[in-house]
Amino acid sequence: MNKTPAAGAPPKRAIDIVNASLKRRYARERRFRFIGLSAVILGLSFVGLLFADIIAKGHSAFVQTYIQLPVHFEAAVLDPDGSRNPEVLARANYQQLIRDALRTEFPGVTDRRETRTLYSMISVGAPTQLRDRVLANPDLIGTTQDVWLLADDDIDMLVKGHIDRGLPENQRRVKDQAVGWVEQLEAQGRIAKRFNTIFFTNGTSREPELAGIAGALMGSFYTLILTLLFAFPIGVGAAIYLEEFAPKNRWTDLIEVNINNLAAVPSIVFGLLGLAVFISVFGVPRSTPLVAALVLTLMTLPTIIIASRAALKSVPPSIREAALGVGASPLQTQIHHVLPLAMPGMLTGTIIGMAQALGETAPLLMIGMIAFIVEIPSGFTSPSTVLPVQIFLWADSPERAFVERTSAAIMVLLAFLILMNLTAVLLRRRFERRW
Amino acid sequence: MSTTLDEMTVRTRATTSAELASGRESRETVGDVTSANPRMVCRHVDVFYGSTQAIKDVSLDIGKNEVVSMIGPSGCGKSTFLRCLNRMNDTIDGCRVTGSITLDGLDIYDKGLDPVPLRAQVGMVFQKPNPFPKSIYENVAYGPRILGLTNSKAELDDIIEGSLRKAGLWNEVKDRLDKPGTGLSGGQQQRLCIARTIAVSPEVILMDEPCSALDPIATAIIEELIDELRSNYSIAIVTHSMQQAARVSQRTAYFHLGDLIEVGETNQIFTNPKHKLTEDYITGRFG
Amino acid sequence: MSTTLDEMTVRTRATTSAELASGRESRETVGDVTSANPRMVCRHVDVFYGSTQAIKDVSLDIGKNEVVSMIGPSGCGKSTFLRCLNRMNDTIDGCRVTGSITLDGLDIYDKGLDPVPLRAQVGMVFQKPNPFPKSIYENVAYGPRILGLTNSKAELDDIIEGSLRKAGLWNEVKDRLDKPGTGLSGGQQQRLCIARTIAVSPEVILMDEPCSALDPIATAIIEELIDELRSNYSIAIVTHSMQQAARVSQRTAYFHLGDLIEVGETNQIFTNPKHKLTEDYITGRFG
Amino acid sequence: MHTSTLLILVLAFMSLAYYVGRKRAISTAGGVTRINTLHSLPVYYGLYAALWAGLPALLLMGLWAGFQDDILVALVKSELPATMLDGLSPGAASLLVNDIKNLASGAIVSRTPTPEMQLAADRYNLYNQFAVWAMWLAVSALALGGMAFAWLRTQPKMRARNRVESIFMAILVIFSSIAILTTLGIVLSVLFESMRFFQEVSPLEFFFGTLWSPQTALRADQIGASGAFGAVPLFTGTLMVSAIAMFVAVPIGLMSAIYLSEYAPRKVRAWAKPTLEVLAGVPTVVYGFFAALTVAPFIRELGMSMGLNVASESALAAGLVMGIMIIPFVSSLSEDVINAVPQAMRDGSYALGATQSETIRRVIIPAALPGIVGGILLAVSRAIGETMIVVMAAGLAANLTANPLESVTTVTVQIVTLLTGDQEFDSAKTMAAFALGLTLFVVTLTLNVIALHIVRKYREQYE
Amino acid sequence: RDSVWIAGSSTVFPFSTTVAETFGRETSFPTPKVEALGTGGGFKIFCSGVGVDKPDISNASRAIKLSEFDECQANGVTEITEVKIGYDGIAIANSKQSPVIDLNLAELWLALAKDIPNEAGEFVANPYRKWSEINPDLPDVAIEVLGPPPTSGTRDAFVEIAMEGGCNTFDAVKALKDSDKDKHKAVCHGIREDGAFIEAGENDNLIVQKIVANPNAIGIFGFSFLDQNTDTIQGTLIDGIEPTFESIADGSYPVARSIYFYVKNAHVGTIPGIQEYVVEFTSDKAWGPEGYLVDKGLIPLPDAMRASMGADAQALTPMTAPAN
Ligand SMILES: Nc1ncnc2c1ncn2[C@@H]1O[C@H](COP(=O)(O)OP(=O)(O)OP(=O)(O)O)[C@@H](O)[C@H]1O
Ligand SMILES: Nc1ncnc2c1ncn2[C@@H]1O[C@H](COP(=O)(O)OP(=O)(O)OP(=O)(O)O)[C@@H](O)[C@H]1O
Ligand SMILES: [Mg+2]
Ligand SMILES: [Mg+2]
Ligand SMILES: O=P([O-])([O-])[O-]
Repeated sequence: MNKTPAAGAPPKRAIDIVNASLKRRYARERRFRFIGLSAVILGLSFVGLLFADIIAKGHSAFVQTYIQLPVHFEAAVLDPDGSRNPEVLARANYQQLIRDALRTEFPGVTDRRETRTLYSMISVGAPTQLRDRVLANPDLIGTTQDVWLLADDDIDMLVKGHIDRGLPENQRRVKDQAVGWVEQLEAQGRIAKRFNTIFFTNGTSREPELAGIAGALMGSFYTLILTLLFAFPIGVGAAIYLEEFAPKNRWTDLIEVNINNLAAVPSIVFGLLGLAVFISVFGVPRSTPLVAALVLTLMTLPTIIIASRAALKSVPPSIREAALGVGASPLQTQIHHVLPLAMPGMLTGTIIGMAQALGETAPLLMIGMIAFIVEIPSGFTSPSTVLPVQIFLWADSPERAFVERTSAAIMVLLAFLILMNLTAVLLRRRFERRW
Repeated sequence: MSTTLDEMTVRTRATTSAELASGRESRETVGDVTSANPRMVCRHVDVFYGSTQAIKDVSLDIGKNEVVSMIGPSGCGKSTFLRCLNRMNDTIDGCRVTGSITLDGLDIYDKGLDPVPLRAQVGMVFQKPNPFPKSIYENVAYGPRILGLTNSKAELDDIIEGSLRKAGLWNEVKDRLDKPGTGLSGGQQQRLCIARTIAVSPEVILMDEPCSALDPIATAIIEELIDELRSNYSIAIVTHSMQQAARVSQRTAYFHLGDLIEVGETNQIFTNPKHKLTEDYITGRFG
Repeated sequence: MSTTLDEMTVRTRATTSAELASGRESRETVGDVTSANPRMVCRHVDVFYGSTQAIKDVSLDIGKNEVVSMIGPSGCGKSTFLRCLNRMNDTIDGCRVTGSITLDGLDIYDKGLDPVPLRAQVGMVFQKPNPFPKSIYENVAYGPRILGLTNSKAELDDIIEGSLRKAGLWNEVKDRLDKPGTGLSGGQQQRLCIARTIAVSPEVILMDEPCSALDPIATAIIEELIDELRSNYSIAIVTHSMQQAARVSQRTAYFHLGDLIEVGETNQIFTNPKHKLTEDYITGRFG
Repeated sequence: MHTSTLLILVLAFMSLAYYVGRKRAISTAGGVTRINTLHSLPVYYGLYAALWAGLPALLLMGLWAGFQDDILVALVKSELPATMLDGLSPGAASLLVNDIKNLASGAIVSRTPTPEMQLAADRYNLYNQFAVWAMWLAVSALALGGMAFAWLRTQPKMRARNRVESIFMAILVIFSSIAILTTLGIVLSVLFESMRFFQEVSPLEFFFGTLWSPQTALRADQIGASGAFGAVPLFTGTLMVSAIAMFVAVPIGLMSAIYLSEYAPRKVRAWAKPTLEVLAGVPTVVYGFFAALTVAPFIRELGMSMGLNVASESALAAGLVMGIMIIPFVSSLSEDVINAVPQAMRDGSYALGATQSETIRRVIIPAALPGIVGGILLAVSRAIGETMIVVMAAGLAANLTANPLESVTTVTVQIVTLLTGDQEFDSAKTMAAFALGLTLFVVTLTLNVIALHIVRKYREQYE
Repeated sequence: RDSVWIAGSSTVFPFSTTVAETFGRETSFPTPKVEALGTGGGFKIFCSGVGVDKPDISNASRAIKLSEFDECQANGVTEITEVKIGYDGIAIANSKQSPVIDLNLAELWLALAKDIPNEAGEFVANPYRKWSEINPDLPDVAIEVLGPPPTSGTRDAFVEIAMEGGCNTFDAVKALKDSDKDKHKAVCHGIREDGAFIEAGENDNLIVQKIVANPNAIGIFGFSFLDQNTDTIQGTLIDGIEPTFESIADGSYPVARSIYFYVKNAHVGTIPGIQEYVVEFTSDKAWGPEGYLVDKGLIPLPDAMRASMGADAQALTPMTAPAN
């Protein structure tokens, strides 16, 4: 009590001693609580800081610059024999159309170098863009259309303001002349930033404006699905066996220590192991979600097992006794009573393990995941890469436009992570109880 | 917070929807709920678990140097009421207390009042023994340590031995003070919890069936302890044994379905209960 | 595993080092430990927690249609002995049982014997109520479900209602069967655990102070239940109330510091104990 | 006719078997009303039948899928004109087979197919079809056979639950042994190379040498550095970085766990915990950049302004960021175990007049200790094993120093740099990576043994 | 396997992938898979044998070594076609916030060498701490150079070209060349380990950003990274020559190296697309002076060399054993 209660108390009342020291104890309490709160806030602000940093760098990658040009779909170029044969149309020289369009737009450009600069304003992916349009609608042939064409990454950077137009020309990748053209187009409203669908639908590419994360995302998806399928049952099963059924002796102690120790093995060593065992001995194909999942399973197992064992340990023995006492078998006791109570902890372990697997690069270096794979993987055994590796590769690319794409890819990875965690968190909440 | 009993205005009870739902008003308590020399004064206490009401408009005093026993059928709200007296109900989600409870005139449910010293002053022995997962020694030493009641190891050792002796456990555990308290038998755990409580010399002691797991001899020791403690402190005890109530308490309160049916001198309650329900219960005709 | 009682050879006891350490041989049991019509036969049972011995060379039968009560001071090993009878001791790390215990002639500690059906057959009510953190309904339904005692929801509902009624809890909980069993009062939890145990109709029932948290009326209901169950089953009950032992049991066993001191007809034990220790305990002169 | 269709078929068989097994159990018992004469619940007879139907079939399927292609290839090869395979190394033969397979599957081939190849491809297709049919038949037959077997075995006395449970138990044992096998695999895969390393470099130098500069004498034509293999600086570096990381992660993680489970309102907890967990999943490359480009310069500036000499790649920067990464290992795992401590423990403490923080510090934390230590151990382990952050932020210079403001390198960094990039086949340099891996393994094993003993000693079991 | 598999140098990776991508887009072959394992890592699996589970092409930022070639031979990889694809300049640069530095190779060597000759011609541990101690005209700041680790091809090239070039300007060193070849090499190639040279990992972007953050530091990395970041960093003049596209292409900028890829001839004709890929790579529209690889930072070979190299490559003429 904050006040000393009624006077006239017997001489040495415990409460007096208590009250005397109360202030100090409360100071300690407040301090403790404050430290706790600061810890949470600190932790959360790290998350915030990282997110803010990443979003600030990456948000602009979600839009992409397009340049509008009147393109004449010259029949002579596209379909010289007039057959409208899709095969012929597919092989036609669409580049030509774009170059023509550019030259008509900027008639003054004649110098060879200048023409090159001019052509390079439009992405090398633009011809494909045109081809798809023509294939979808062959009637375009012979007409002139205003088409929004994908801009090259340098122009994209310039339009987004990542290249400072105020710098001296020799310190810029985009030269004055190109800046002039861009400004001219901007004045005409022929430059627009649109939502970057390519980023979400394409596989990777050397051209930043064509590079997408779909391949890596699918790779991560397949990898994680498999990892979860392998690691969760194995981890939980192993934890249950070791904690609940295995006889407690030196041998199981050794296993426990050993599992703890596996968590400290550098992840790249798991890559070595995967290379030696899964690829060399069992012939699992390289660079596939399957082999990645196997390696990541081995890597995440300790996390899941340790967390699950801790969770099992915290279930009071009386619950087990109660179940055994009415004739439940040990396995039933586990499945009906202990497991539901330990599930939140197990799920936490799984969340963290999966998060780790999702963000891991090092072991994948060893098993061929650090690769340029354009095709979007279609299954567990098609060659693919994963998000963190894609990020790793993009981060190592010279092109400036990859900087924002790297951050955007990180954002997608984090979104993936959050989505994944959300499911587990919801599950976890269903199981959580205090008694 | 210098509210004294005199100044204290008993809060008016609002009829809650839960009460209306339960379809019945609480019963009037028979007998004198007050004590000549009260330490704790409860007035119109209602307790709700979520929307169900477990205690209905109970008023009761606990006097100085007196043992009040609470009896009543299982589930009638004795533990719930007891837990109100040192705000242990705070820890139960969804548990809500209204009405007023004062200790030496101070409203213990006052917003500004801090339950921590209150609980040091109003100790409690729980119905289910809950020893800490520590050694027997540490279990008893815990209270004195955190409250800073001792200055030296020797003093602490004394307190621990004294408390364990009073609880009649010393002989059984003196050789294994460093063994975990959770490895004791049921009755030993119960006595350990009693020792743990008296080690901090609380002025009011709430005991929820402290002898339920004890044999007659151990029970006698605890009853003796209660009698001894009474000379300085106030005690509220929940018990299912009428004999025990009769032996240790000066006043007895009979609870029934959340109502305090009757309060009175222990003698009177057991020999001459006024309320029909009390009588039925005492004579075993109930149910 | 077709060992019958006749074939069974009582294993010779080896004097263990722990015993030597404890410095004293176990005492001889006074009275007849056998039963005319035994269901469970225990011979020379020793129980160790790590290196300390909690039960010393105890032999005791539990007969058909009989209630055996076990009394003795707190910590004397009653719970320990009871837990041996359905191998609940298996769950305690470092607990070791030697000697022989048979159920209908089958050694329950036989390697090949599966403790799971044994425990369904020998039900147990624990000293500390331990409801599952599930609903009241699920608490009782669990046993019948896993043992496949019912074929339909209706049948299950019947079993649950019946068990709760027999345990005297039905009226208190019938409106809140879907509420958690852990939100009940102490006595209610205890009765819930009794209901849970009898719901699977075990043939031998072990009860560790089943009425410790119950008021006289609830106690009477449980005692009635015990009486009723006795007509078909065998029951071993630990209790601290001599009255209760006298009321419900046919035979009584008195434990002291891990020894079984005396066994006999309940009447005889309470009116005419043969051993000095028993007498002291019964008359309250002990300690 | 895809394998996954067959898988679904087997699963369907299993469900059927489950249903049939149950039914059969009930009928042998004499109807629904008499199922209590069964040894186990009907469910278990169902599971028993399902397992009999599924397990052998799945096993066969696995084996078949694993060996089918090898057998087909052997068949096709044996029928190829001998001249085609003459003098081909196994690798070259595999290329030929690959071409035949490409031809068979209709993909682009690298040359105009010869009639022999075309024939082989056709044969391959034929055999393949046949094999697939055979597999379907065999697997279905086995599934049905298993089901029939279970059907015959089903009778009231059969201890179905025990059988099913022992199968599950066996599965659990297999799961647990995976950890052992992994260890075995790791040890074996590093042991060999380590032994070879120690033949070239004396263990004495490796374990006690204080100079690490492995880039020399390794390739005849490369002169990198002095070629010293004293691993001590690596271990002290690892120790320092991990210690700094733990210095960040343990207090923040543990205090967050405590705050979230004991003080924070439910709602805050509900979102704060998963938010913190995100930290564990941020790719380590991102942390690497964060450490190298944000934290390290900041610390350097700060140090400079205080007149300290700070390396641009200080151990401090790497350690701090690594600490951030492993916060959730401590916070989330601890939070779960703290939450699992029964309320009765808290009640017992409050009733003695303890404040909340006293209760937490003296009752809850000790009770939850095994789990908390587990989480911390996991965090330490992660710190020791983490690579990318240190590669990018702590540099590669092996300094033997106790000053966190200097740059250090860690064992993992060295392993990665030695194993990736421009490496030689059997140079001591590459093998040094294995020796480092092995040593790290042994060192952490020792640490874990010690940790286990400590936990055992202080463990407090409630109830 | 129906697609080409390429593995090896991370320096060649951007070029290789660009070709692969175009190849995949413009032909009916699937896009080749390109793995970035580093030059040595690439040779390691490339030379491990012939077969579907071995790569078809290995990228390299240096020529194959004899030891690697022998390993290849030993494993049955007998016929290898070497294709030199162009040059990669190695830029030395610092932040724009500091003045441009003008070094010659000798000064560079003096700043980074492990041991340098003193007046008496004896070799002593490098005493220089500041640039100005080497040459008073150089800035008065501590020597702090961030560069790639020895596992990277960039480092190899830097050592072989810049360091060796620098050390040979000293008579004492030059004398060694004839007397003690090994010693000469050790002296020329040895990079100091006292903290002035910081091994900053394989990620060139990271080095770029680190020198932006630390204006006193100098970084060593691939030319394309300088090219992409001209707004924040500036190339150091070496022997008065600025690292630019032109100066590297015409050979006046001294620190440039050749980059290569190697084709496993045994796989040609069994894995579809290898030959076609080589053709694409060696077409003018790819590696020519106006080709798309130039946009990616490749410095093309001189025309004549390109023509002969291209012809050899397309004919898959196997190489002979390298000199060392
Ligand atoms: N898990 C355990 N570990 C170690 N010792 C134990 C354990 N459980 C009980 N004991 C000890 O064994 C002895 C017998 O305990 P038991 O629980 O059988 O007593 P009891 O007769 O049931 O007592 P009560 O009436 O108090 O419940 C006691 O001394 C007790 O302290
Ligand atoms: N945490 C809780 N949540 C909901 N209802 C509760 C909770 N605790 C107790 N109750 C209910 O409140 C009523 C009073 O419970 P209380 O524990 O006070 O009874 P009691 O008089 O102590 O009974 P006993 O003698 O059996 O211990 C009972 O009906 C009980 O079921
Ligand atoms: Mg109660
Ligand atoms: Mg007991
Ligand atoms: O990957 P590298 O080119 O540095 O060997």
